[in-house]
Amino acid sequence: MPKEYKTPKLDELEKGPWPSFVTEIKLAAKEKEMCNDLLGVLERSYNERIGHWKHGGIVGVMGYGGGVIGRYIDVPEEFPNISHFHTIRVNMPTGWFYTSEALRTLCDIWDRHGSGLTNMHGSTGDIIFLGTTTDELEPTFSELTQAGFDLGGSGSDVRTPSACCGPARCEWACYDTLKACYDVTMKYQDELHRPAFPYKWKFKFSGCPNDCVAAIARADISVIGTWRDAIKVDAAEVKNYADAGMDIFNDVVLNCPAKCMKFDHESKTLEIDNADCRRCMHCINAMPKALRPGDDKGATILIGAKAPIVEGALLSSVLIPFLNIDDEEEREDWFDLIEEMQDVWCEEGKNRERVGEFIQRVGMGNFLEAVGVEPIPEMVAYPRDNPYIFFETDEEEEE
Amino acid sequence: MPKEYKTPKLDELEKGPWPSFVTEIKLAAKEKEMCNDLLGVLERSYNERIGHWKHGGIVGVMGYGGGVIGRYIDVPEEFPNISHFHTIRVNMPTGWFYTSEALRTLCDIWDRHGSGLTNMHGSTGDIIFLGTTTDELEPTFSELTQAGFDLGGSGSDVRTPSACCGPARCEWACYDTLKACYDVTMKYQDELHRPAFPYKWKFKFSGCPNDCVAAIARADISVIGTWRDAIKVDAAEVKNYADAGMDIFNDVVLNCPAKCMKFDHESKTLEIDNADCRRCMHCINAMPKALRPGDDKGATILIGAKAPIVEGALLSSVLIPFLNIDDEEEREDWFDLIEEMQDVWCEEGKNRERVGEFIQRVGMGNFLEAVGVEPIPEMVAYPRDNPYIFFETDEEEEE
Amino acid sequence: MADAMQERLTDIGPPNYEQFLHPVIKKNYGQWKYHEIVEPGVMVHVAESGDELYTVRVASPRLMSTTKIRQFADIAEKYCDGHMRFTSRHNAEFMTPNKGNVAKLKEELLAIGHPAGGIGPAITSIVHTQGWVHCHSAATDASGVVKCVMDDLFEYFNGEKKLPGKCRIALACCLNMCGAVHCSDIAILGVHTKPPRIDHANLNKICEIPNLSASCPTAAIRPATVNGVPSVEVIQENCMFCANCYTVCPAMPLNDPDSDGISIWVGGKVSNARSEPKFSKLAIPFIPNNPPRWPEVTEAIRTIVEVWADNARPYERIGEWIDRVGWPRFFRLTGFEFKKEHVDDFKHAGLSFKRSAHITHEPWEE
Amino acid sequence: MADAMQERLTDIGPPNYEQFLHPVIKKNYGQWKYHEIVEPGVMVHVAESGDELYTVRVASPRLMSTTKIRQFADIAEKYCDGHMRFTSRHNAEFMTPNKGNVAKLKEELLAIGHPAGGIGPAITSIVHTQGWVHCHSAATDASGVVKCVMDDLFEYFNGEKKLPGKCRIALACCLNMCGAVHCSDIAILGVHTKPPRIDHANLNKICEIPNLSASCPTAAIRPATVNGVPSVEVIQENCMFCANCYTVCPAMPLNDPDSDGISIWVGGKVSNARSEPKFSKLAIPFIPNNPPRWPEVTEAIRTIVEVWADNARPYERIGEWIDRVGWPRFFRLTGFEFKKEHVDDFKHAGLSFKRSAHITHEPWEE
Ligand code: SRM
Ligand code: SRM
Ligand code: SRM
Ligand code: SRM
Ligand code: SF4
Ligand code: SF4
Ligand code: SF4
Ligand code: SF4
Ligand code: SF4
Ligand code: SF4
Ligand code: SF4
Ligand code: SF4
Repeated sequence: MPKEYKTPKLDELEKGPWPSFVTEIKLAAKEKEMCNDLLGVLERSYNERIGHWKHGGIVGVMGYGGGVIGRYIDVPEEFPNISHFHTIRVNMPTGWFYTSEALRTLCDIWDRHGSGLTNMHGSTGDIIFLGTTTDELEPTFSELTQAGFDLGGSGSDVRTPSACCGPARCEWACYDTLKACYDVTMKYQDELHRPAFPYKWKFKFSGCPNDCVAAIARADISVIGTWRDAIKVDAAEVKNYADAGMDIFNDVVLNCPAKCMKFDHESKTLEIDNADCRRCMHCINAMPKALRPGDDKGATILIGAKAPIVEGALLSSVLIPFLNIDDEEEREDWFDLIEEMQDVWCEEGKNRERVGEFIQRVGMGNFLEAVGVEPIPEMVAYPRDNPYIFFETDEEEEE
Repeated sequence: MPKEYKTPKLDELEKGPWPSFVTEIKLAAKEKEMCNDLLGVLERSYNERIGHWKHGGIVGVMGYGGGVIGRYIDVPEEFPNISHFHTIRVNMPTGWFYTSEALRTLCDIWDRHGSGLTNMHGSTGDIIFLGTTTDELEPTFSELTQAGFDLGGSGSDVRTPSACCGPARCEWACYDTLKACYDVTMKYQDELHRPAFPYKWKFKFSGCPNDCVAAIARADISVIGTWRDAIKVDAAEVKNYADAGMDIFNDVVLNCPAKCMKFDHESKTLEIDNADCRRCMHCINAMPKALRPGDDKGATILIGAKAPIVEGALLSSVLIPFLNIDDEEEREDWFDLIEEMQDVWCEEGKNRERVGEFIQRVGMGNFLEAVGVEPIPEMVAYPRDNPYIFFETDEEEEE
Repeated sequence: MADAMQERLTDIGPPNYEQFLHPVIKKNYGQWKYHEIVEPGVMVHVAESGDELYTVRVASPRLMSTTKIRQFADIAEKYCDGHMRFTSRHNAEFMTPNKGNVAKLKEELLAIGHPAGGIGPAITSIVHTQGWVHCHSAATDASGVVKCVMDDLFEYFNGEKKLPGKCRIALACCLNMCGAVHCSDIAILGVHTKPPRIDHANLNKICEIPNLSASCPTAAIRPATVNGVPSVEVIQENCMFCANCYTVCPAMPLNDPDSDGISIWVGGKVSNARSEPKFSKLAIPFIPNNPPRWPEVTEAIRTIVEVWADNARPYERIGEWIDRVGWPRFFRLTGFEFKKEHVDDFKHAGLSFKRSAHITHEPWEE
Repeated sequence: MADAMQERLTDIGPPNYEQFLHPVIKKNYGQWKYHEIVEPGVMVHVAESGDELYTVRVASPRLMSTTKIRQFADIAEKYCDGHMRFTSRHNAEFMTPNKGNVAKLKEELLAIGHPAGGIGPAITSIVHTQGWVHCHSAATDASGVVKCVMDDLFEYFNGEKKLPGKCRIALACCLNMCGAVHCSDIAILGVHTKPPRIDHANLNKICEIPNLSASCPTAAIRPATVNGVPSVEVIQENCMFCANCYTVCPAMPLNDPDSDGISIWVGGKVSNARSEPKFSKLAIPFIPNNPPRWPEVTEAIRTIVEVWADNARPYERIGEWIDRVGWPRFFRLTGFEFKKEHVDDFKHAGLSFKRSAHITHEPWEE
């Protein structure tokens, strides 16, 4: 007979229009004592204003080093059903597309082996199976793989790559985000499951500069779609927007960061100086029926984003301004470069030093040299503004 | 009989339309053997591509620690007339205004005691008397003071303050630059002549945000005129500019960094949202007959500019957004604050650490606390973007 | 189902996404022409082929029971040919070529607690993390705070109230920032404000002291012998409570009911639209944890949203609006106090000083 | 004149400026209404009173003989009621209320070698420093390079050729940057490219070793005993040739005919007009010294000026133009090579990386 916890504080969180996680836990608690205990400890945290989880130990499935986050409670006597409460990270289908059938399969497995609670999804993108015991890890894994699923990353490994819906449901995708993400995921299965790096390494794929998976802020390798040729303009649709009352001049032209658009109020025609256009997407976003990315599409590859710990947060910075990533050959070259970079980083990187911090420490110039890439002005927001130049003597001789 | 130097390389620098410094040295060389030797050693430098001056020794006038830069040649045997070739910095009249008489007085003194060569002016603003011997320093000084002139700064002292012409010849001066600069110069005579700081301390006064003495880039205390009320608009003159063919919309409105102007093409009227205006001066610069700074004028006080050595170049940053510096009382408060700041800097600053570097090292928040100034958002371009906050325990208690 | 004789599979990766795509998506893959927002929470994508695909986006608490997921699966089967997806911000999306299904989808989803919204210039769900539900490191709860804030801002989710542009809110319960809150229009960040309490007796047994010392960004930790055993000491005035030491070593906990709480950050963005991506900046350094409804937090966030909504121009994200009118205006309009904590003192602090005379003068009255 | 009996005066400060102001200036002090550029090098200021003051600005080499200054004094007496001034960029200005004097002023000043110009959207004289004329620290000459560059750009000074806006050039002969070149449209900076040669025998006699070690921004100097005497050693790969050690200690000279030279920087500005003040950025890391006419330097600078003049919009300073079109464009149009040296590796290097997808694609052909 499960304990009955009074949860007046948590009950407050069932009020209001936004769907309630408390309601979800209560739904699960109907089936699982684990979840009942979870309600209990959470109510206690709400009363005490402090969490009750201990630092995780190392648990996992055979042969993998990642994919499971160990978790124990600091008051196991009181909440014995969640004395272990490990998380399993299940690699989501690319783009988070599901069939009802697949969802039910996942639910079946998790109901058999865990709390029945999930995160759809974790913030890296995985399906999070939230809470089970050490014993259940291997059986869960076994069932998952039989059903065609595998674990995601954790620890110092390649983390589960993610992608925006891209060509599946967006007119602006400049490359096949789902295929690129899936291929990378498959290529790095070993690195994803067996941590062997100085720290984590994340890939994220956005189909255009709107960056709907926040790749530039959260991935060591950020792949962001773009195009090289002219924005496609449907003049008739421009006129339609104008006729419908859109303030094209103020809302579109004046918001262009490149100041490269002109709008003629009389003829209601829009002119774009595509040489100056920065591919920011704003005009296209504002007038999706009238404007579209060009035909010569591909991706910008950026490197190095991360959260603040230790040296401060970083956004990724440009490594390759344009890569036709849908092209097999160009993609292979890119894989080679990634390998080269990971080698250098594994060799020289410090423990818990993300590649972005590593590049800052050794210097971008030195890093590029080490991986055999020529520096180009696209890689910098501006050239150095301090005169502290490490001239290299052999280079001078050339001058 | 003076040596005759062949100067084929220097002679090349007498060609071309820009006035030639070589011609000037030759003019002086007619009267002075010093300058003849200078031609000689300079020709040699041009041949050898290297200078021939040695590190300066400490020379000066009695009771002053600054105002003279000692200079010796490394080949005195060959150029005996310039074996000493010290520079005297003479504090220029504020705003670099002269009478013919004053100029002649200076020339007379310098012809009697030195090379007859000058810089009009040094890059800090002083009259530079370029080249004399140790023996002549005191006599030169004596004659200068008798004629009403005094030395400028050098070494770790207050350096000669400078000001734009301001109200003397500019319609945009928002305070009396000449008076402020002169008063500061007089107030700091002791600190100017007797180095007692960790490093140099420069004041520069610009009458408006155009900053015609580059105060923000070159002064530890940069005083830049501004105004608080509305830009004064002469609607008729706006119309005149438009009628005369000026592209007010593209050249003025679109260049406004605050995006706070509107131009009506029909009525040729200009509207400014003065609450958003950043006092950048652009629109006023472009249409001096039509627009003018408001009536509630004063200055923004900024702190900390410097050249790159050691920690990298700095621009000054806002300390007081608006000070009615022409007002005696407000100015006295400001003087008190400067004293406070110099005290803290003298106490805690490292040797050769400019105040801008000092503030960076101890943290702006701590610096402000030490000098008793409340932090305000005007002082920052943006609040911190990293979560590494040094919470102070007593402050928390208040929350 | 699990057959003992089966081969143990590893490194198979996720199932191929293609099998999960709706037939209309498969057919028009990469051939979408444009989209339109039909009503709050509903958009349609039109393909070159003329095919249409309606999407109904509904709120999700992210923390979901299998019970609820099964309900989603049922609804997807009923109206979406057995297909659905989740978004990068953890909302659920139900897609159908059949316009007629839209109203029913909305209705049935609402019936099980999931209202539609979050598309276009709106507030969509809050990216967040584990909090007291699962993490040892949390300085605040995650799901609870999110629930309170979204309840409070609900009218901006469901389209009742209009906004100048998108507004992305994120929450992370500690400085590890699993929510990647550093580039959000509004970021809610759990913070500690007291240094670690060192478990000297056990430290040496469970942690490597050199690694531990090296983990501190401000070099506040140094080796020390305490009560005869090797341990460390923390130079209090160098500690800024980041808890990286605790991540590395369980013997350095910082969690504390009174000194833990929430900081609020504003003005970040990720997209390249108009302006370049930018970091969020500190708005409020510390609000104590006040469960279950965190009223001070919801109020602060509502203040930011309203001030922005009232003052920004169309398309301006919060950070873009502030960049135009300046931080003094932001602090004046919100009434938030500007304090020493707001002034950066980390590595690149000097670059955050206002190094120009571009100043607005407040308050303004003509 | 000097009377032995006279009291020794000190701390009297400069003479009061008021005595040097032209009567028309005194009368209209602070009462100027507007100004107009009359012709290249000539402007008129009009006072509220209706008074006019014409200013003729002429070039100056800055390094001037007393002979020349006396000539200026004479001309000022003849046409300007005995008044003149110098500008903050070291040009000479002759002011007269009498319009009729303008042409004569220009003529007589030109006759003694001083052409009028530099007002408005033009190139005015180059702020510069001592160079081989007077400084021990110089990595290049100052006055000579300035003369060559201004000869070459003369048509932009005297108004023959038009420019989009002001263009400020500055020169400093070493990294001390007495010319404060760090915020110039175009900066010419003398650089060393080899580490100091240490005079071990004398170092300890003339320098304090701890101070010397501390002076190095990159901590490349450490104490060492060489040939039995205390001295220092320089870790070569940490040295970036700034010469701060030499400023502190004469026993550390860096000057060298072959490895000294000039670097070129672009895009800085000081004024607050339109954009905020900004630093100049590296355009060309190294050009060897090639006296007497430094042809590679004048050509590089002319290239920058022409590319800017051809491509910028009205009022755009060089840095503002580049900010709009991007650095890739600048390097492509000038043909300057972009190399490792251009990529920052000092303290705030990470902030100079391109952290967005805002990219133009070059070369462009439609
Ligand atoms: C589950 C998840 C949060 C969530 O609720 O969604 C999570 C949870 C944890 N993260 Fe995270 N991180 C999660 C996404 C992120 C992200 C976001 C992302 O990947 O897009 C980030 C920021 C982006 C980045 O990588 O920079 C992130 C940055 C961190 C960091 C700081 C890393 C850094 O380089 O600064 C740590 C600390 C560490 O690794 O030692 C961390 C550490 C942790 C640990 C393992 C705690 C720890 O110190 O050991 C957390 C386990 C919590 C638990 O008990 O379940 N987590 N973590 C996310 C993973 C779910 C998934 O796989 O889908
Ligand atoms: C004469 C002058 C250059 C000129 O040709 O005009 C000059 C000349 C020297 N400067 Fe300077 N500085 C001169 C204006 C400047 C300026 C510009 C300004 O004041 O607006 C700066 C940059 C602004 C600033 O202060 O940051 C400047 C930044 C330096 C520095 C670097 C200081 C720093 O904090 O980074 C040094 C090195 C030092 O002080 O040790 C320096 C050192 C020197 C020394 C004393 C050389 C030395 O290492 O001892 C030079 C003596 C040259 C000589 O033989 O005559 N000089 N110096 C300028 C003073 C003339 C005058 O009084 O009017
Ligand atoms: C479904 C989703 C991608 C996915 O694969 O899951 C998605 C889908 C779309 N995004 Fe997005 N975005 C999605 C997350 C993002 C993110 C990532 C994030 O928020 O963490 C961003 C970057 C946010 C940022 O800048 O901080 C993002 C920035 C944009 C923008 C740029 C808006 C701006 O002005 O800055 C657009 C363009 C627009 O809305 O005009 C856009 C436009 C779109 C369009 C219109 C694209 C299209 O033509 O289909 C899609 C629906 C619009 C909408 O939601 O208003 N999407 N979008 C994500 C939905 C999240 C949600 O549930 O709310
Ligand atoms: C005479 C002088 C001040 C002095 O007391 O000596 C002066 C005088 C004037 N300046 Fe200046 N400026 C003077 C140095 C400066 C400097 C300092 C510098 O160059 O080192 C600057 C900052 C330069 C920078 O931004 O890097 C400066 C930035 C301006 C600006 C802003 C231009 C811009 O678009 O950025 C203006 C406004 C304009 O020209 O439209 C201006 C405007 C003016 C006006 C029109 C002001 C007026 O109404 O009288 C004066 C004549 C204009 C001209 O030269 O085109 N003045 N002006 C200086 C002449 C230097 C010279 O000989 O060429
Ligand atoms: S990133 Fe671009 S392509 Fe991908 S979903 Fe967003 S708008 Fe579409
Ligand atoms: S995509 Fe952006 S930069 Fe390019 S034209 Fe449109 S608004 Fe301008
Ligand atoms: S700084 Fe302003 S007030 Fe002074 S001269 Fe320049 S434009 Fe005139
Ligand atoms: S002074 Fe500058 S910010 Fe103010 S209105 Fe004029 S152009 Fe705009
Ligand atoms: S943000 Fe911190 S507390 Fe929250 S889940 Fe991540 S590591 Fe845990
Ligand atoms: S909390 Fe952070 S700053 Fe404080 S001791 Fe630990 S690692 Fe160092
Ligand atoms: S810049 Fe350097 S070399 Fe030139 S005068 Fe100044 S200290 Fe001397
Ligand atoms: S030249 Fe500069 S970097 Fe090199 S040793 Fe001397 S001080 Fe250090």
